[in-house]
Amino acid sequence: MRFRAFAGAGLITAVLGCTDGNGGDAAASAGAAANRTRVADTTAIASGSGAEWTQVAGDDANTRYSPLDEINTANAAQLTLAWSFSTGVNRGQEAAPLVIDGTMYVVTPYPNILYALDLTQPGAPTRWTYRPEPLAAAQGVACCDVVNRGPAYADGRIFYNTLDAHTVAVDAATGREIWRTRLGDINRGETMTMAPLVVKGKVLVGVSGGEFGVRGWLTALDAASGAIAWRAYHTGPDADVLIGDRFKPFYAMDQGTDLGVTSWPPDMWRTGGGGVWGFISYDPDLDLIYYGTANPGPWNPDLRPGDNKWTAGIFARDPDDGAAVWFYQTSPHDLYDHDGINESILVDLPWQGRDRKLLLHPGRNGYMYVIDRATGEVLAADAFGFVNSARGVDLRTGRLIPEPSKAPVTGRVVRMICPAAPGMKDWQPAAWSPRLRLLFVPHQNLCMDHEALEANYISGTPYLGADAKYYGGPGGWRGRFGAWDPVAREWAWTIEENFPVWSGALVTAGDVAFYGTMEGWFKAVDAASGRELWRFKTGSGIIGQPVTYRGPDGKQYVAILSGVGGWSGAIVSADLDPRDSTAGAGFASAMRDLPQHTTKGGTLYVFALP
Amino acid sequence: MTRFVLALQWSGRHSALDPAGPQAARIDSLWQFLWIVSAVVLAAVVAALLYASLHRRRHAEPEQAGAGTRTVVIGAVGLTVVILLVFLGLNFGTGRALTIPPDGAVQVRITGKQWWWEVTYPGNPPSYQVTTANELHVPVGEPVVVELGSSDVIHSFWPPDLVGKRDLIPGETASIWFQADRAGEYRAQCAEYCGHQHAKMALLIVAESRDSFDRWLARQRDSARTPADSLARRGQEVFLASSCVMCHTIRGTPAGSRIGPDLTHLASRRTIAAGTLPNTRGHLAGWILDPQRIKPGSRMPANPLAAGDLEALLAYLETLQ
Amino acid sequence: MRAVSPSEVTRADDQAVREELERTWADRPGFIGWLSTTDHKRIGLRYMITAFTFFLLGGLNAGLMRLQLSRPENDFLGPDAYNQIFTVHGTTMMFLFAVPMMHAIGLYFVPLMVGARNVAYPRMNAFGYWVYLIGCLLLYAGLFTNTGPDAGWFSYVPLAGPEYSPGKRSDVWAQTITFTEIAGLIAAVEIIVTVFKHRAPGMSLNRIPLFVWAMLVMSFMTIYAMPWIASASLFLASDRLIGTHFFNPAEGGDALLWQHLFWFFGHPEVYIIFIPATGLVSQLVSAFTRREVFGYTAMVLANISQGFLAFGLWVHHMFTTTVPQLGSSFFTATSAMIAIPAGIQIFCWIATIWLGVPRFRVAFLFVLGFVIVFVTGGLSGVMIASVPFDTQVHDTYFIVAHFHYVLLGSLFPFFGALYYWFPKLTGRMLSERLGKWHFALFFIGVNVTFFPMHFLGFAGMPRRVYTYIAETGWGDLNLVASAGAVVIVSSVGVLLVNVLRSLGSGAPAPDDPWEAESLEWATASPPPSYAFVHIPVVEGRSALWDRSAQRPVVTGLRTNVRDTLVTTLVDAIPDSRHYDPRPTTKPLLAAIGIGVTFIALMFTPWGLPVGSVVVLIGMIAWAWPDRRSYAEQVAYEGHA
Amino acid sequence: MTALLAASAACERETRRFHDEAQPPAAGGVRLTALEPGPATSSRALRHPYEDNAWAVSEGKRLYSQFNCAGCHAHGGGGMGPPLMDALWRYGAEPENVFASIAGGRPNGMPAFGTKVGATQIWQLAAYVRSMSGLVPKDVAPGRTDHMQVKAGEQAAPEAVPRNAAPEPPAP
Repeated sequence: MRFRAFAGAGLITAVLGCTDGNGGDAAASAGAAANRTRVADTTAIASGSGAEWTQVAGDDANTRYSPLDEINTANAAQLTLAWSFSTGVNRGQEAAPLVIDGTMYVVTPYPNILYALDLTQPGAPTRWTYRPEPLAAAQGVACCDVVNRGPAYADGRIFYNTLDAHTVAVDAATGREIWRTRLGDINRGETMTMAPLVVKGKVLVGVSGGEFGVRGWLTALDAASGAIAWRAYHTGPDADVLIGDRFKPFYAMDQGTDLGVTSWPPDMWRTGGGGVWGFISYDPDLDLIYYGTANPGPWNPDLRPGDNKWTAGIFARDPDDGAAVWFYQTSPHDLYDHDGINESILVDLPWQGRDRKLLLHPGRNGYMYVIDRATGEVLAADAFGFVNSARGVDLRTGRLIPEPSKAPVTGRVVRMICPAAPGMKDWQPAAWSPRLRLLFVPHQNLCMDHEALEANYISGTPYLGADAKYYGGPGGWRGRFGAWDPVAREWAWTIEENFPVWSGALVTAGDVAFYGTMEGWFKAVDAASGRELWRFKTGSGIIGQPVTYRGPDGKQYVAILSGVGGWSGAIVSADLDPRDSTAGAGFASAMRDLPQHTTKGGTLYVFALP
Repeated sequence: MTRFVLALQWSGRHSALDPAGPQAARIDSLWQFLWIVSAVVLAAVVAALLYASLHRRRHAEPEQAGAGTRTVVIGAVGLTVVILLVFLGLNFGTGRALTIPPDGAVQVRITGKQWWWEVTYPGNPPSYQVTTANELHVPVGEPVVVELGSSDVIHSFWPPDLVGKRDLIPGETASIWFQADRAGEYRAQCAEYCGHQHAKMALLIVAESRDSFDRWLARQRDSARTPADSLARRGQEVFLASSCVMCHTIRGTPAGSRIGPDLTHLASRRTIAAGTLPNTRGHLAGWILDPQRIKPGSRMPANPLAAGDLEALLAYLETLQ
Repeated sequence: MRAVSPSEVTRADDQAVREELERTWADRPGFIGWLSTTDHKRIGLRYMITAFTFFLLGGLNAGLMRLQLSRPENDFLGPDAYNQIFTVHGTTMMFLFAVPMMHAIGLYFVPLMVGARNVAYPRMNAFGYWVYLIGCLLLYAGLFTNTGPDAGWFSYVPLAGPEYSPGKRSDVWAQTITFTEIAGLIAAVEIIVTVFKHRAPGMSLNRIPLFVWAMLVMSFMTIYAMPWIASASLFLASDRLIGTHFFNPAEGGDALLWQHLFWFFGHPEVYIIFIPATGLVSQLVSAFTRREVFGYTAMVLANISQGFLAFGLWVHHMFTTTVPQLGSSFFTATSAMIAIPAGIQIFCWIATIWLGVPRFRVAFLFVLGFVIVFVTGGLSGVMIASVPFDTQVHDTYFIVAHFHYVLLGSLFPFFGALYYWFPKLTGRMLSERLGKWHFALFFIGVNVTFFPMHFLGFAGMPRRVYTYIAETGWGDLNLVASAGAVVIVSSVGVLLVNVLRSLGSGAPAPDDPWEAESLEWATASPPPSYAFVHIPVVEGRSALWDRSAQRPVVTGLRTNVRDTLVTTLVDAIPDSRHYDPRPTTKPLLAAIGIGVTFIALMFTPWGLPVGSVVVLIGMIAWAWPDRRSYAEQVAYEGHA
Repeated sequence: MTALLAASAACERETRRFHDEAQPPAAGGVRLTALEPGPATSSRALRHPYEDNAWAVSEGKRLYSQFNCAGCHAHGGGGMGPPLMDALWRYGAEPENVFASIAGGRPNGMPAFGTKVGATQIWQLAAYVRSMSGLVPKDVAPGRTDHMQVKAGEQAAPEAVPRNAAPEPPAP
């Protein structure tokens, strides 16, 4: 199931990003020490002062790293609540607020209200409110709660997607709607939940609905007019996928003509899924965007023999015309809803003795991919948790090696498949500290029993073909927050959590990493050691994305939306009944004790040092 | 003798004793042996019995058993054993010949459903896969391996002219192979009791030359086109706007449900309702309006369409060649 | 107790003894007596009448089926009604008629033929009958309330499972089976113990009549076969009621497990019916050729070997499933091998007839009919032992033809036995003239009905179809078969007329109208409640023909209490006395408890605890020492 | 008398209603709230005949999976759609309410199936939906399916008396 897409929103004006490995400024400003500090001399990082948070991922490279260091490992324990704001919506809050020019922009789950909060005033009163009034019926075709993963900003405009598959542009100053483009049809199960990325005057947005048999696409809209500039489908003929002469996939398995048609049973590509609901990253040097495609539909793999291109993989495209440059399929013929949508974090690192432009992709299938982002070559793919559904990734062919005894069989329950359908890591975005050269990965530890079933495509209704129930994996914990060292290819440290860590991560130059838990704790940990520095209990479970900014008063603030929901939290936000262990596509059974730990909510919390 | 009876009864009908393929032929020759031996044995027993009963009617006292009687009885038992050994030998020979599938066979997958057959020809690449229902096309003179599965209860695949039967058991995969040496149409019927409409669950096997088989296969790969004719186009609207879409697939349209047979090439099929009715306009109309009259208990509900809609729908379905 | 010759016993003594025995062994009068009887003859007769009633009902079902199939696309019965009827037909004939009828004949005649006063465990005998009756009534209550099972008498899962058989129809089937299994197991235990411990002195194991041998083998088979179906029906019921997954392949269960369990019972079941039939044939052949059956030892060994081999055949019902080929070969070989003992029996009977002096009474005609029909069925049985051949005819009308030849083949000796033993049962002779009509119509009817079905099978007609389309060309032969069914029905009609006429005005029967050799003919027709005035002493294999001039009997058994004789297992040397319990209604109470339990279990798992309490009350009451009996026993022991 | 009643219940439970052409509920008969102006009246509906018919309920169960109801409501525990096995009914628990929910859809995401599914099948679905919370007789409700064990069969579902659904009948 793909999860609320968050899209790495790029803000071209503010973010210089990826300046080919000169992160010296950041390193210098970070100063300070941790027992593991390194100089991030070759890493692409966010630049600038870090005063604003202009895109959900902080920068085009998707690092979620802030150069602010006022809050550091020494003083984080003194963090305190500065102010809070109720969104008025009690569903899963997965969005990241944006902070631009003294204003914070917060988008809520359906009904997708956009608030502009005035940070220059005490208590941040509402400057304006924009209500797009999306179709209520869209709630019925949103697979995993009615979330929204955040807005994007460019040129004085806020862009975001509404659940009923529209993209809107709103004047950041006044809250006036500038344009509104309908991109999909809820009667075909098309919804939009991801956060757009603005690159070179184009708003990049993707569709959700892999559980409804949509035909997934990424669309570029003209930021000025809202007109569709190009649309790349993820199934079907090469022309539709925008595959042309420039397309040079690294591996043979991704090479060929019209694979988006021939790797499917006849006509099944028309309902084959492969949406885009995760984050998009952009490398201005190579002038390429990177994003993952979602799972193929239906879930039952027996019904779709073939590799099911171009689902469950990573695309590199030219943002100007959408032309595909390379593609790598993380899960060919996906067996378990292991989408490829997880964010790709662009870093420059020395790799086996030479500097390389890399892409870190903590895969849903449990493998931490290190990919050469210029070519699409997989340099490493290591399991970052307990995986028994695959035996590894063949680096020669690039192919995931499935474990036959765990392959779904129609009409038969296959037990103890790890990781479960939500994967080792779902949408929750990781953060990269160029100072420490560590990737901070919120993720989960779930396994499942799974039975593949007949699936009937009836447009506008779910197209699944599977029953599953999830439960905690080996170890007795269901979630984990850890720091992965991509060079050593191992965990630097991990923190086990009772529930899946469904919130995004944030790391700062103060070497403090932030994340939230589904019980509602918002935590700050020492990024170098994993030592907990501070925690605060919010009103509801946290599944949002922490951000940090320097307020008009010059202080560093950290903000997080609290409000449980999403796929994992639907048992609370949608009152599921776990007596049926397939409730919430099987997630409710793994979370049956969550209602004892948290209730619905929808509140923004902002913290600062006293 | 049986041939004679059969010839009398059903010339041109289907029969396990009128084999059209090597398997059925082998079983048929085994049968020839079996029935001749059986007839002789039966005749001998009846003759012995009648003679035994009648030859001493006039006598008053039973006879003591002599060594002769014992020898005859032991001899008869011995003969029985010999016949059985010959039978076992022939049987195992036949069995071996039937079970080993030859290489390079046409591969087909059949899934039994209450109460119809889904027929799938796997494709390489997968987009060459062909899915149809209740009709299996095979090239003449080539072995065909059929992989059998069920999605609900147990069914059994049985084309008597070609080969014996094999059960389709949920949770298991079975396979059987056969070869049709004569072009023609052969009827197969479900041979394991499977519920209300076990009686009307037949499959038509069309054996044709390699050329026409290939042509058929290629045609089946096509998606349905939006019809040019306005009545048929309206029929397509009727199809998509009514309950049809809840259960059926027509590739090339948004209809993609697999509860009922794939209708993408309905008009190319010779029968409807799992071999129950010839595929004519009238029968199709009757079937659409009230399938429960034709197959009570069938999973297809009645569709009380207005006359104009029905006419349009039929026109559309007829374009699905 | 000692053996004396009849001459030592005076006639006057005899009369007094008779009266006292009658007082001791008689049931209580009236309805209570009817409910409380433990007399094996009353219960056996009751069993036979019940089983025969259900035979008629099962036949009625068959008639309806033949009517429906007489022409293509007939709309006389819809699929729903037809499926219930064919399922109930099969279930009735197998579980309510054939096996219980054989048990009933055994329960009635085995004690008489071994010279016992009553069957072993007479109260359990009553209990078994009541449980059986509840099972019968349940099935037909189901049918008449539209709850007739409709998944076939074999109830294959998943069709009979919770997903594809909604409602309670398959539960009715499962519990009917449970009831008849309990009754069958009880009957088997009683017959075995009666044969082993209650034989008349002198009747060593190598002297017991062939029918008794057949019943003994059949009873052992029952004990080994029935638990399988009992487990299977329990598994099915629990899958359906409490959602276990025995037969759910998705959760690791197996649809084929059902078939293995069912046929591991189901194939021996056929021999459970057939083996007693061979015993009947032996009795009839012997009686109507006035000669001991040729090859006694061979006949006994044939029965025993059939009993063993019958357990090695079950997979031949599953040749078209996914069982491995190699395994199938083994079952092919066993299936062919079982023809050898059957052949031995046929040859020995023919030899007996050859050597004897046949009397062409109706019963003997049925023997001749049996040989012809059964050999036909047996030969087609050998054919279907062949895997390749079976894949063509399995589950077609060829099989319908085959097993009806075998099973109706077994019905011939049953009808023969009816003519043979009717005088003993009722004291009246049946009409030979009507009997010959009965035979002729039945013989013709069976062949006309079932022979064409072989060809229908070859022509592709599967079993259990409620109709067929005209294009198949199956119409003509089906019409012939249906016409044959009319003949069969008329033959049974003739039998009924014969029975009713005889009961009203038949010629009175002497003790031994056929001058037969076994001990049941040594007492009155019908036999008194105490069976024999004096337990006879046996001096040869043919008890009556081999009797020496002295005709010794046992004396010394008390006549004022229910005293029975226990003899040793092999040589039947008198060993001890056994006190036969008094009649009582408590077994009926326990049976009602069982009925409540299993019927409630169709609806709620609470049926088990609640019903168990009722059963427990019945059982405790049953086992509670009876003061009067106790006093009698003390008096008796003191006297002895 | 009892036997007769039991027998007629058994007949009703076991009939296979192949030829039914059920009608939709009368217009205006569906009520969603306890409030009404003037003195309160009872509008509690009679149990629909299909709720006494095991075959109809089992057909409902089959359609529930095949028409993708399970995709949103899972096997009663809910997901994209609300749970159906609990006592809470947003739009009323009476058979007519459930029929209306399926046929007409509901504004927060329930599609309107009325144009694509006939009244007979909707009634079957409604009967099955109600069986999930134990609102149809136990001897009519289905048992387990031949699929993954996800919950106890409907026949074992405890009766969840609908809360906050149809109006209570007026006090006598």
